[in-house]
Amino acid sequence: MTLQVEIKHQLGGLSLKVGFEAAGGITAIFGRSGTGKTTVINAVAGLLRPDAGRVSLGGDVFVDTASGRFVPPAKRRLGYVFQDARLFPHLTVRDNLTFGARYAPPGAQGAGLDDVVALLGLAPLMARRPGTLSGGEKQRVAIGRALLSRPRMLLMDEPLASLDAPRKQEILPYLERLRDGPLNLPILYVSHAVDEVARLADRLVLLQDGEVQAQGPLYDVMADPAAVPLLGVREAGAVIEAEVIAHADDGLSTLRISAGTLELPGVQADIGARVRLRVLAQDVILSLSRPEGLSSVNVLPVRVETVHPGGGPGAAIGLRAGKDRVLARVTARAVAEMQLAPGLDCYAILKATTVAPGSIGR
Amino acid sequence: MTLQVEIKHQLGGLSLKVGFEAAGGITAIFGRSGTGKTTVINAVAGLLRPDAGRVSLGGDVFVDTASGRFVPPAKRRLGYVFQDARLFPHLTVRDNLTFGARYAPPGAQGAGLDDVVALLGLAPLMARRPGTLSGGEKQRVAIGRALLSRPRMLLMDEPLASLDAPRKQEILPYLERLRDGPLNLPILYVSHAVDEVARLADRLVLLQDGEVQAQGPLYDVMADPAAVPLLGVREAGAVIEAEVIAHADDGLSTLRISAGTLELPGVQADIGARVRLRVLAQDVILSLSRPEGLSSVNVLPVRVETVHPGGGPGAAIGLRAGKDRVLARVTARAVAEMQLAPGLDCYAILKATTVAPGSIGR
Amino acid sequence: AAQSPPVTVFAAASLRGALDDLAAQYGAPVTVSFAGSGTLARQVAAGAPADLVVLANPAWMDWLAEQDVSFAGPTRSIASNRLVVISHQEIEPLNDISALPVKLDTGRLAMGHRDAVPAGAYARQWLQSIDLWNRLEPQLAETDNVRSALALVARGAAPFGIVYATDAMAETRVHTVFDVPANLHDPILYPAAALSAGGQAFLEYLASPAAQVVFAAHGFAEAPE
Amino acid sequence: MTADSAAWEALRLSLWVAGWATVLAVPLALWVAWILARKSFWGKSLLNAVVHLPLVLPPVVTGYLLLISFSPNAPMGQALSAMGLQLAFHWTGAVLAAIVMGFPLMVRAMRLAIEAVDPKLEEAAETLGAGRISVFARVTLPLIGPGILAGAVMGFAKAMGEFGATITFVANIPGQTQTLPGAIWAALQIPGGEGQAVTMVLMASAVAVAAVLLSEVLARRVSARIAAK
Amino acid sequence: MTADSAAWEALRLSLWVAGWATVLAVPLALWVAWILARKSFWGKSLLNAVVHLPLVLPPVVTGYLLLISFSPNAPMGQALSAMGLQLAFHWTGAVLAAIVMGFPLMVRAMRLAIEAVDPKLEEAAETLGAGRISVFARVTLPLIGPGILAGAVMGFAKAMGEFGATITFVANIPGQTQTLPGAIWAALQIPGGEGQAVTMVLMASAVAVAAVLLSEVLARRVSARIAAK
Ligand SMILES: Nc1ncnc2c1ncn2[C@@H]1O[C@H](COP(=O)(O)OP(=O)(O)OP(=O)(O)O)[C@@H](O)[C@H]1O
Ligand SMILES: Nc1ncnc2c1ncn2[C@@H]1O[C@H](COP(=O)(O)OP(=O)(O)OP(=O)(O)O)[C@@H](O)[C@H]1O
Ligand code: MOO
Ligand SMILES: [Mg+2]
Ligand SMILES: [Mg+2]
Repeated sequence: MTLQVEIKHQLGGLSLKVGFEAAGGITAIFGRSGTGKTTVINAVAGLLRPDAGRVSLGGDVFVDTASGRFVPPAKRRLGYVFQDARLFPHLTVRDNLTFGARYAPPGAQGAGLDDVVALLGLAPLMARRPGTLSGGEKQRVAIGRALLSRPRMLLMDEPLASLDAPRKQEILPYLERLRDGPLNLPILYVSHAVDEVARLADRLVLLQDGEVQAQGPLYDVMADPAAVPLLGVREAGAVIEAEVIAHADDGLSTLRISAGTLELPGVQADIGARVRLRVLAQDVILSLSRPEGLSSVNVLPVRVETVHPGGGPGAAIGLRAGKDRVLARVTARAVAEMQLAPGLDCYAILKATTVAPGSIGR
Repeated sequence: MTLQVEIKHQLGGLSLKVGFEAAGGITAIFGRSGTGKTTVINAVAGLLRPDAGRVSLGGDVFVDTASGRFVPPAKRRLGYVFQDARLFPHLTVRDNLTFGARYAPPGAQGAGLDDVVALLGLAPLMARRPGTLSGGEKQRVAIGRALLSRPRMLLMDEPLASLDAPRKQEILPYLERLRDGPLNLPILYVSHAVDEVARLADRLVLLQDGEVQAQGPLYDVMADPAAVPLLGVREAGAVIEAEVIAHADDGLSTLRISAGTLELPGVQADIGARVRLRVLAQDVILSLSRPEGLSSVNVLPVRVETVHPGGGPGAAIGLRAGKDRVLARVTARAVAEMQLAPGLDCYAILKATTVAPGSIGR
Repeated sequence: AAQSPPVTVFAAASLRGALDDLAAQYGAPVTVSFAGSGTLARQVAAGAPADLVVLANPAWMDWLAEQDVSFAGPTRSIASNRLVVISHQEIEPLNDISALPVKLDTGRLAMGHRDAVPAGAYARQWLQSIDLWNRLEPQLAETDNVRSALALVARGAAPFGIVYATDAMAETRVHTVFDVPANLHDPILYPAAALSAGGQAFLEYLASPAAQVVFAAHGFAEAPE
Repeated sequence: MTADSAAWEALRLSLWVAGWATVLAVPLALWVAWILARKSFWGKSLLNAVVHLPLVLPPVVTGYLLLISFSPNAPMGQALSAMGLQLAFHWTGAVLAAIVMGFPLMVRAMRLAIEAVDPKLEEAAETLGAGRISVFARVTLPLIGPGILAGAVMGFAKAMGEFGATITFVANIPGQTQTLPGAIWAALQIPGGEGQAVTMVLMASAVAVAAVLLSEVLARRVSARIAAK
Repeated sequence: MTADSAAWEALRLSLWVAGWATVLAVPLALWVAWILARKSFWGKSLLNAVVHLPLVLPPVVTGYLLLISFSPNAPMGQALSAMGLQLAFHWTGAVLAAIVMGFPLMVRAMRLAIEAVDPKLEEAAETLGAGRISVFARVTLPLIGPGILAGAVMGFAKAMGEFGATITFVANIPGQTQTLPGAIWAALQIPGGEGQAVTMVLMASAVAVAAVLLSEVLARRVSARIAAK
């Protein structure tokens, strides 16, 4: 099911002019504060009528200003997790959660109440009303409410912003399961947390001043040095695909990538499964010789493809590792000392523990 | 100026029983959703009358249930940045910002309007009303409003949750300057982002189910293996103090720590200044021999002090580097292969680029 | 009475018309505050700035005389009135009033409230005396003053009504179909009392033959001494 | 009929009339309030002014206008009469008068409540699949509960106290259309009738106090549920 | 005085009385509304019921009670008179009657508005250093602007239409205490006086329409500023 968005809208001083596609999986919208992310989502949800343009999901045209078509929000069946929770103050948590269930068509598939309550830790809150919930509790109820309306697509506007890290670590895999499970629920996801986006998203849409700056598969956009200012220096890094080939007793798993094997802890996938690894540029060390006696067990032979000096003292090194592309961030001095240049063969050391469980997906 | 909090309060099912001190600098309150963080701040601000206890700042007793004393919020002069922005909908951004100025005593020191507007990027919004602001814009105005009331202390409840990374990178140094500048403004700071807390906080108070689980200087609490579940595996790591001794032309600076020197990019401090470095446990690689030919230029001789197996396949290794303590996270297999045990001398490789500018403070 | 001082008169509403004309003819400015008799009596008792009070109900004047009010002279009735039965449609006068219920059919008989409005109280006395009360009571439309009853008939909301002869005379849209014999109810009198010399002067003017001509023109009769 | 039983009879009728007026007017007032709060259309200002009119005009005039419209010989009155609904000189007309006179109060209270509802909550309900009617029934309506209650109690109180329009439209016939205000007024028109009037004023006051108390209790229950938003 | 000039005179007096009543009642009603919305104290229910009482009682009774309390020979009336304030049979009394009769309407509108204000905003103002009065003046008051306006327009409209209490308390003296409703009623006392009454009804209606329109324009300006919260 593909979401196609092509809209123009004038909002105060902001001229929004956005076109993108979100086919299956999770499409992240990323951009600075006030850049138009919520406005775009509102247009998809039907809470905003764009001045001009077209929005469609699968075969259904939601908006087409050319033909005057406009499907009201209630008919779109999109589960919207708002930036502000917007819980119904007069209803208990339970009634908030089940509010949308009755409007779903009889056959609609979707999450079950018990699962969602367990996932979000809402059991002790069910009889309470939103007025007394804490910030994070409200946000969790809002997520649950959207999930339980059995939508055809999820729109999530900074859904995890006020949640603690452990709770995020519980919710993220669930969203991955929604994306990958039988429902194959497409998700449009706004977040300022690059690690969330990098972990979850299949596609990335970078917005700036109401316009799309870059869009495409996560790999490409994340590795695009031009995106670094928006993503943040610490967060840039490549994503590579791997196949799980063995689980050892000590908890380490062996994964095959095109350039060799890696030993990683905490891999939950079955043997034979293909998983996604995120390798932060700053977690890659380059060495001219194969290093010995290191605690790090993951060493890959790589070839330098590009050397992209950053604005400051660092440089982004584009590496080819087998068929995959890896990004390394090193100091300019190291570039000079190691004479890093396109074509140079060297070794990339990936620390085993840098690839946290959270950054493995699909 | 020391904030002393000692309160008991029953809130629905939650029995809050909290005692802590926040002397100068930034005290972070950290804990899972619904654990009582906002409630504690409300008690400090005077928006909640605790069932029992005492709250004082410097010599001023705000609350003392024993003597029946209760100073109303308006008299406490605490700048509160609320979890929900709570802007005044009928006032322009400018009038929101300047709302509190007139209540400060004539001589009160504090931030100037122009500085705050520039810092928070509010110039284009000054004539707008909150109704049309984006989520992040609201939050920025809320921060500015609290700063401009010239408070004696700042209370910040997840102030940066919905801000983009570049904006955070602008605001964080400002908060550091407030903490360190002539005002020496104490800040009570709630955040779920460990990197923010680790960067900013001088003290950490870990809350769980309404009670203080651990508290103390950031170093100690952050390196406490027991805190790892709350902080998140990826975020644990030590903090060490360093002195800036040279800035090279290529942007790298040389810093002295008790165990030797480090070369780091992007250090803003003057020569001779003492700065604070955050070294993530996962960014430390251990090697039995001094490594050669690495892109990483920072290698420190260390001695293993403790080996603390984690819940999963990893282990936390406490290291002594000169007078400092460093934490390394390695796989259990590496522990076995390298025969890591207390007393072992080895080398710690710190990647130059892992210590990002943002994690240097004071 | 060329040099008389201005006067304020508190007068019963059913005197409107006649009193307006008389005020215009008087040699000094006359301001009239019209209201129901009960209201007037209470206001005067409460110290209203009235020079003269004219009520449509001797009972209220008796009540007023017992209050702590000092009159400038004796009370006297300045006019009297008669009851008539009126109809909306122009029909033959009813020679036999016992035909009224039949003529009324399912319609309403408009009259002042049986207790609260003097005209209503007189009408009830009369209807009781001729044994029609019980028959007609369910079909009454009792109003807050006699002019409202008149208006009901004038608009046709009620086919018949019992009002003062003065009202019937002033309203062209009603027809008098029966004159109520004056001996079948208490005498209908308008007692007046002055509260100041100016009021007394105007009262004397009202009792004068010149004024009585105006009263007569509005259908009032002279009050018996 | 003794004076006392007349008072009780008037009280009974007043309660009956006020009850019916409240029950009938609430949905209508809610609808008008909703339109005024949420819609914009040509003639909205006019509608608004018309709703306020019974407040500005002396009650007698309103009663008189009702009489002209619904008297047995007016076309509308005849049409309704043919349908079995008699208004003029009937308690049903007293209900109509009470509705008309209380309408501005009810509409205003409800409108203020509707305007205080955050439309973002209604939007949220829409995204969850709720159509207009569901949104109104499940979100708007419960949120404006206190306003509806306030409107209802104002309407009820006004219906209990309405005198001028009622007496003009349905007259003041003991046992048929004499409500408590009519009876009180009548008592005051008789010298020495104050004693009886005082009794009835106390009755009316007791009803008012009871209604207000009840509405406060209900409102507190409703808003305690919503609590601090 | 011709019938026409009497009508204009009554209109002028009505506007004068209603204007004063509105101006004087707004602050008082606001205060009572605030107390009812925000405070809890012994006797609150009683206060609430008393505020509603003029709605429940026939206006004549309210007027009569005013007359008893403030008549020239009642102690309170004498005290006020000594201070130079005459109420009974004066336009000032008409103002008082209009205030009393319109009070429940004003209080209710303002109270609903106050109850809709999020106390969290007031808390925020407190943390910024604003004391109680500042919080009220700079946060609460602007936020309840539309409610105050609604209350004021209701009070004004009621003051324009008040008849029963006014005629009972201050009589119906042309040029002195005869407001538009009194003049309309007086006109209806002349057989065939409807024509003159109609003129005055149209006058009153025009004022009502103008007041309502004005208040809507003002309210729109106020709430456009606040916009979607
Ligand atoms: N009036 C109340 N009645 C019952 N429970 C309440 C009430 N107010 C707050 N609570 C509960 O008290 C707990 C603490 O709330 P608090 O807002 O302090 O949490 P928090 O630590 O700030 O959480 P978060 O990170 O989600 O904002 C929550 O579980 C909340 O549901
Ligand atoms: N009604 C309006 N009038 C004028 N400007 C508006 C209006 N509504 C929104 N804007 C502006 O449009 C811009 C886009 O807003 P939007 O809410 O889409 O931003 P966002 O990308 O979601 O930001 P954030 O990350 O802070 O939530 C903002 O600068 C906002 O101030
Ligand atoms: O003037 Mo009256 O009191 O209606 O008979
Ligand atoms: Mg947004
Ligand atoms: Mg909180």
